[in-house]
Amino acid sequence: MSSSAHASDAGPEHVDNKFEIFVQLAMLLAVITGVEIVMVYLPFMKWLIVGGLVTLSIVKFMFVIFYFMHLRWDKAFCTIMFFIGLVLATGTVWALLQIFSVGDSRPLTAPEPTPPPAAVAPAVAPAAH
Amino acid sequence: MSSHAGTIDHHHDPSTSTGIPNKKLLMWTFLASDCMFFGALIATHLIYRLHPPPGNPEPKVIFNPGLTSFSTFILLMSSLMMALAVNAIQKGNLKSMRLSLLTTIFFGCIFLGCQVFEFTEFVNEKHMTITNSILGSTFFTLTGTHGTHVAIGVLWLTLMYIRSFKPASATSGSWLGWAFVHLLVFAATVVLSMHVVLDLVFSALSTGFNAGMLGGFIRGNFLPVAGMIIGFGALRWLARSTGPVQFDEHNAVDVESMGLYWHFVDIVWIVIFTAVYLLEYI
Amino acid sequence: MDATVKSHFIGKEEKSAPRPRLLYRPTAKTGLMSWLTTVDHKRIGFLYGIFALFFFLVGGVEALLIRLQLMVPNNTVLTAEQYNMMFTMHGTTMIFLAVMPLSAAFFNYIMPLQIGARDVAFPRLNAFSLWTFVVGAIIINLGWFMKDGPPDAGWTGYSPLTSRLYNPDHSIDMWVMGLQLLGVASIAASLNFIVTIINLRAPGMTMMRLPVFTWMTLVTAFLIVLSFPAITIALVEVMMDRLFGANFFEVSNGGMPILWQHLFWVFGHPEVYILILPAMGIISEILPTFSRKPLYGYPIVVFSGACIGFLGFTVWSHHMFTTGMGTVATAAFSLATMAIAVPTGVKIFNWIGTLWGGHIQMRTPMLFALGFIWMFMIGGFSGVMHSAAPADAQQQDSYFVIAHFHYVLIGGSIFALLAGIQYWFPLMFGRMVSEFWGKLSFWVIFVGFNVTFFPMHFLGLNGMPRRTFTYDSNLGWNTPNFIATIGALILGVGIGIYFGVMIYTYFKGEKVGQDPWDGRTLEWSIHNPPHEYNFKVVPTVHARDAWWYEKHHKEEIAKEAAEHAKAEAAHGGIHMPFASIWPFVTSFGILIGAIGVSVLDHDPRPGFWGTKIAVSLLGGVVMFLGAYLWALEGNEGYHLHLEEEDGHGSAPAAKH
Amino acid sequence: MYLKSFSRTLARIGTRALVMASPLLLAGCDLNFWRMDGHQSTIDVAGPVARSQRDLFYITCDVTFVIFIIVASVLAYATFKFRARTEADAHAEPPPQGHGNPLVEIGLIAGSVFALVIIAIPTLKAIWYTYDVPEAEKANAYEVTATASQWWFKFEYPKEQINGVGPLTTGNELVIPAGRPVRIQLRTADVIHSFWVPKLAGKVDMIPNRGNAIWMEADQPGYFWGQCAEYCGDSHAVMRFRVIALNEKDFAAWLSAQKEPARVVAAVAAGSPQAKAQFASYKINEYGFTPKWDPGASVTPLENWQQQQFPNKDENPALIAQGRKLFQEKTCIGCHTVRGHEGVGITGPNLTHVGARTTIAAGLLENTPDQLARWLRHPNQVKPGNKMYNGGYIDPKTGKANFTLTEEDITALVAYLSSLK
Ligand code: HEA
Ligand code: HEA
Ligand code: HEC
Ligand code: CUA
Ligand SMILES: [Cu+2]
Repeated sequence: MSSSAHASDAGPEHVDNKFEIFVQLAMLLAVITGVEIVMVYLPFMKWLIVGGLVTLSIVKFMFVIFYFMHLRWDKAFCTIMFFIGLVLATGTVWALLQIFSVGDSRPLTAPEPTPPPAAVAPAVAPAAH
Repeated sequence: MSSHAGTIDHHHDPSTSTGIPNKKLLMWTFLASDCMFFGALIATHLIYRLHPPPGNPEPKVIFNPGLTSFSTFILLMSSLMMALAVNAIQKGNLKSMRLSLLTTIFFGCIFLGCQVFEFTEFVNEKHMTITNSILGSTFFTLTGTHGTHVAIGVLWLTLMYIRSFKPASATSGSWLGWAFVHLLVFAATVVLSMHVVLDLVFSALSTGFNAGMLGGFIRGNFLPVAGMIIGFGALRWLARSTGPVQFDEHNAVDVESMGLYWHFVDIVWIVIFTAVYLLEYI
Repeated sequence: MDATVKSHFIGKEEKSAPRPRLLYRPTAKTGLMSWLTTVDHKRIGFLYGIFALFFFLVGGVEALLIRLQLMVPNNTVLTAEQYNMMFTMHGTTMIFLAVMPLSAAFFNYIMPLQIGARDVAFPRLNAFSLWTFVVGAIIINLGWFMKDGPPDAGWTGYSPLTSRLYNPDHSIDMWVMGLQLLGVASIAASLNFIVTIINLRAPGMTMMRLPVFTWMTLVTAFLIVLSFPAITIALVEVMMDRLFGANFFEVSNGGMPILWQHLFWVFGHPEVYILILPAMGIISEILPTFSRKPLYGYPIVVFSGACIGFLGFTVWSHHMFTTGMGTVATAAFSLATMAIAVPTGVKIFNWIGTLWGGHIQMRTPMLFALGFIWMFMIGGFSGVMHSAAPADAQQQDSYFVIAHFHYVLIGGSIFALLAGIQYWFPLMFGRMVSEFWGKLSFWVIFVGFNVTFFPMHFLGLNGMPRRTFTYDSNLGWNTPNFIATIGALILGVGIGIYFGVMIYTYFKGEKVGQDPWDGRTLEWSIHNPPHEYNFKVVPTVHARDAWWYEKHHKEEIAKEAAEHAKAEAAHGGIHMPFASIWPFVTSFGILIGAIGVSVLDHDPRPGFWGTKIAVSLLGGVVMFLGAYLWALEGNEGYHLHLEEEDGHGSAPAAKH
Repeated sequence: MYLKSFSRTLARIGTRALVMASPLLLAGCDLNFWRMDGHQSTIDVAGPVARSQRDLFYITCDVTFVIFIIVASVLAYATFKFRARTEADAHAEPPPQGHGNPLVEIGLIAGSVFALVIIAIPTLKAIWYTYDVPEAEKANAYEVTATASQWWFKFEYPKEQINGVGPLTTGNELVIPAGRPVRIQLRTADVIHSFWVPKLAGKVDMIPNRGNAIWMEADQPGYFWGQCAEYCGDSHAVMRFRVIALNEKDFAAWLSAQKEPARVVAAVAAGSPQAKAQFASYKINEYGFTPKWDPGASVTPLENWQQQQFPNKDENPALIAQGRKLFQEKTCIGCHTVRGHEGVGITGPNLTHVGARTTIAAGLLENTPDQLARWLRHPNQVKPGNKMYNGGYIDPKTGKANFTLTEEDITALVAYLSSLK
């Protein structure tokens, strides 16, 4: 069976290296978090910062799942399994936010005036102020 | 098969069709499901941020970025320790694994402590409660659910840690009894120390931190502090070495599945940190 | 893949060392204890089936009361409150307590047999799912026995009707808590099924050789684990509102009740495919068997199943066409909904292709299966009519919807499940339902069903709204309603016959030997009723219809099996999991806790230990102890050696 | 053998079905129900919005019907053609084990997609058409606000302001101009309801904290039945309303009549009020009524409505004055407004011109003295759980009665309410 061969080459060396990989990765993640925290106070364009934050979060996310959670070393099927959930969840959240940002969804209690309630309202980006 | 040789391939289980151990597959599938779970919660929070009703508190005013950054960092470090624990047990290094587990638990407790502190502050000083505003409802429910996940994780880690002491010759019921004692002492110690530390932080915040205040605090909280110290002593004693145990690299998949859960809780926090906290500051 | 290798992942052999008292493994094989502690997927499946059929009858009686009330205008069989409870409980019961668990019964019983496994991947988790389902069912139905009464907010529980303001009693709390537990049970069971199908396939059983029923089990399980979290969160939010005064749906503080609808339907639409996909799987087993031909276009049928599952997540708002979503969202969901007709159609076409050129044997299961195709098609077409959003503005919440979904739910799911019961009955109990009575029940059900629900299309188009306890006589609704009620009574008689025959057959039916239908899949390769260990020797699979292949390659298989048997014996024989009481204890703890949370009043007395909190905590502690002891007892098993068993094994050599 | 049992089964079922159907035939039921021409028909429509929805429905019907015929014929053919007819047949060698044909599959998929496109295009058109009043007619559209409560409707005419009071407000009967688009803002005071007048337009929900609107137009003057279409609690089934479309002239006349304060009936002849309690009594739990307007009756519903606008002939001013007094004494004023008279409440429908409506209790009861009396006597039996009972007659907290009405009181109140034209 091919797995034995696979076992020996993926074996000891990898295992030994992992300690360092993990520590370095943790440092990297800490640095990214630091950058994120600083970033929100930078006087750049809003979309740039939002984009940057989202990218950095995704980077952190991917590092954690592929290294800490061993997806990198595991059978691809684990990755597929998790991504089915992840993609559907992301898609659903995205769709919900889209639906709720059209003018028709404006709640009556929302503060903006625009007297005729169902009138067209500008779409608001999620949680951005 | 390699399983009978010295090293175990931890990414392959020959008894299953795919080679992925059942527990690991279970955990990954569960995490896929949990993505939807947190997705729905985060969506709720963001939708209400999109449409804040008048008079809703302004998150910027309420949030405490320093504290949140600190607990984010702590959770990251706990993730590291968790990864190291898995690494250790895969190599059969039980001692190192226990140490890493304890550190993970420790960091987990700090995170929870920060959350308790944060919630207390929001309720008592910023006057945001679950009932008085929609922000309070979504925020406390979202972060509270995450906190519950962390707490479950801490409990799980603790149980795993205790299990790693199960003697190889578990011939009598006595071990079960000790396991319960161990668990109770562990839980009591954790709760007591979190109580003491949080109290200390609160009084330090109100009066400033100095030797006199510390003395006063210890005198005022003599029983909890003493209990805490006794608890740690008892834990040290319970963790003494009593010969060979029934926990080795074969259990790595148990630890690893638990680790997956713990890391997942961490990545959920990565998302919450960005989506709930950071985006408010732009 | 060498299936005989014992893995360290499964657990180590225990020298029967003395164990702590609490962790003694139960050994009863008969009697109450054996049922409470069983981890055998067949027994668990059987229990699911029994509970599901019981609740089907309960839901059916509720339906009959609904129909009696609507028989004539301004009728007074039920009061408004009673009627509203009735349809709420009817919908909830039928969907969550009848069809879903009946599907789960087949998942449990049949799926492991089809993939050549000895049990599911986590047998004790499986028991936990069963008991938690029972607990959820109890909690939901508790209201019948209390002064608060059962819930009455519709099975969709639209907020804010479920808020404390409009529903101050505990009925909604019970509904919320019960559904929550059913969610936990379903997710746990589905995780188990997914791991089982992915990981416990017999050697040679590649994914593209899985029987279609197993494939649909897999897709359904995915739908469950991915859609239930949405309703879990929605229910958590309702619970926070009700118990702790949160504002998720509290309009006075800016809450938006529409959010409930979104979260509910994000779950709710996949849910309807959770109800139909297992049915489609069953049909895809029955048609080939009775046409004596393999399924036409297997890969496409499988792929379309997965496709339906995926698309099912993209259409939820078609239940909300009248909520004023705006043009773009409405259009998007309208088109996405229509798209589902394509993969569904593909299945229908391939079923017809399966019949084409076959030797069709009109046995009872086949009748139900053909009935399914006809009725489901009609229901599907009215679904497509709904998907045209502007037309749906007239149909939504009218009897047209009632007609649509009863065609897909009864004509679809129930027909297929009844077919499945008939089909697998000989396997489960070694007895066969009489052809005459089986067919009679089919025709009575078929006629009754159409007489009941076809007129409802007219009712809906003629403007009769659903969920109305009464109507006036001047709207042209009298005749169709009367006919529908007559139809429901006929349907009731049909179901009565069906059940009567089944019970008779269980005790007195004609005994049959192995593989009475000349089946195609592995479950027919074993002794009936099956032994605890399913397969004497784990089979090796060489082709898609594995058993059919074995029957046509007897010598080759016999040799192979003998080798495997030797190898397995060398590894200590057949590995069986120990029974365990702890899953039951854990669920029991949940029951106590759930009663504490949802049924008891807030204790007005000051102090921490109000009864509500005390009972809830007690439940929590019992649950925790159950789970902890469950973990500590470990997942070891024991070994069976078959020498002393009787000769009926699974080895193909030993049969015929 | 199968065949035999099969035909035997069929025969049995046939007789059985006949036996079952006979009471139905005996009962003299209207077997023309498939014409679907009732008061709430979505097929027999009376306005452009409902018509576009119905036409779309017809398209979906046609397309699916054609597909059904094709698929069903093939299915039926396959079933009969390939049946195993004899015992021997059933046990014959299995047929060739074919596995499918990709070309056929692709063809069928393409066919289905094509069929869906035929449905999709008119669907998209209709979505945009039904969404809002067409641009060209926007200026001409009449605006109304409908607010639902458990279990009745309030209608406000924002363009018809009454000095010092606000917009003209009516309840449960919406009067609109015919031949002109009407845009209705949909609001709710409590739970979700849905506004549905099948002959004029498909429903749109009235959702808390959400500003929905619907538009509709009646081709001709007419009297239309509507009903709440979203389950909204105990009495959802009896939460009904009417829409009356009038030509431009009648509509203007109606508006000016409605803007008048409530009518005062002058005392012509002095004399003690002759209270008579002679209304029919009703069984507990008997809901609804059988109105006199069936299709084909001599008086059309609209004519009936128009007659209702005139003061009753034999009014008894003393009794009416007595009723007006009681209306105050029995705290009706706390929930109802009678503009120009005493009431100021907004919990219940505005009763300023309640006598001019054809129905009461949200389209449930015909507005006759009998039914009015019945409503006042047992609001909770007519409409379970409604606020006039819980809150008006009894205090929901204590369960104690706030007041009671004697039969004399009811007679007087009925006379008063009927006089409010
Ligand atoms: C088993 C459950 C089940 C299934 C399988 C379906 C299948 C479908 N349903 Fe149904 N539905 C329900 C259960 C189900 N539904 C329930 C319970 C409700 C009401 C919930 C409530 O409000 O309480 C509901 C309500 C519902 C609505 C909302 C109605 C409303 O409230 O306004 C809509 C709207 O689009 C809809 C559409 C569809 C469609 C398009 C399909 C499609 O999947 C159907 C596809 C099948 C076919 C089309 C037939 C075969 C195909 C061919 C032969 C190919 C060629 C055909 C074409 C090209 C057209 N359904
Ligand atoms: C799988 C799901 C399922 C099934 C199988 C059924 C089965 C039936 N349903 Fe269903 N129904 C729903 C799911 C289902 N329903 C849902 C989700 C709703 C919406 C709820 C809501 O609005 O919230 C609904 C609503 C609903 C309504 C609309 C209520 C309303 O909106 O006011 C009606 C009305 O006729 C109805 C009728 C029936 C009937 C007659 C049957 C029959 O098929 C029942 C057949 C069974 C029996 C008849 C009983 C068994 C037989 C015996 C016990 C033998 C003894 C009896 C005799 C001899 C007579 N149902
Ligand atoms: C607590 C509030 C309350 C009180 C007090 C009250 N009502 Fe009502 N009334 C209502 C409500 C609410 C309705 C609408 C009920 C429905 O149709 O669901 C109503 C409806 C009516 C109607 C039918 C109106 C229509 O257009 O359909 C009449 C007539 C009426 N009330 C008369 C009275 C009289 C007379 C009294 C005093 C004896 C009275 N009400 C006291 C709340 C009240
Ligand atoms: Cu209002 Cu139903
Ligand atoms: Cu749907």
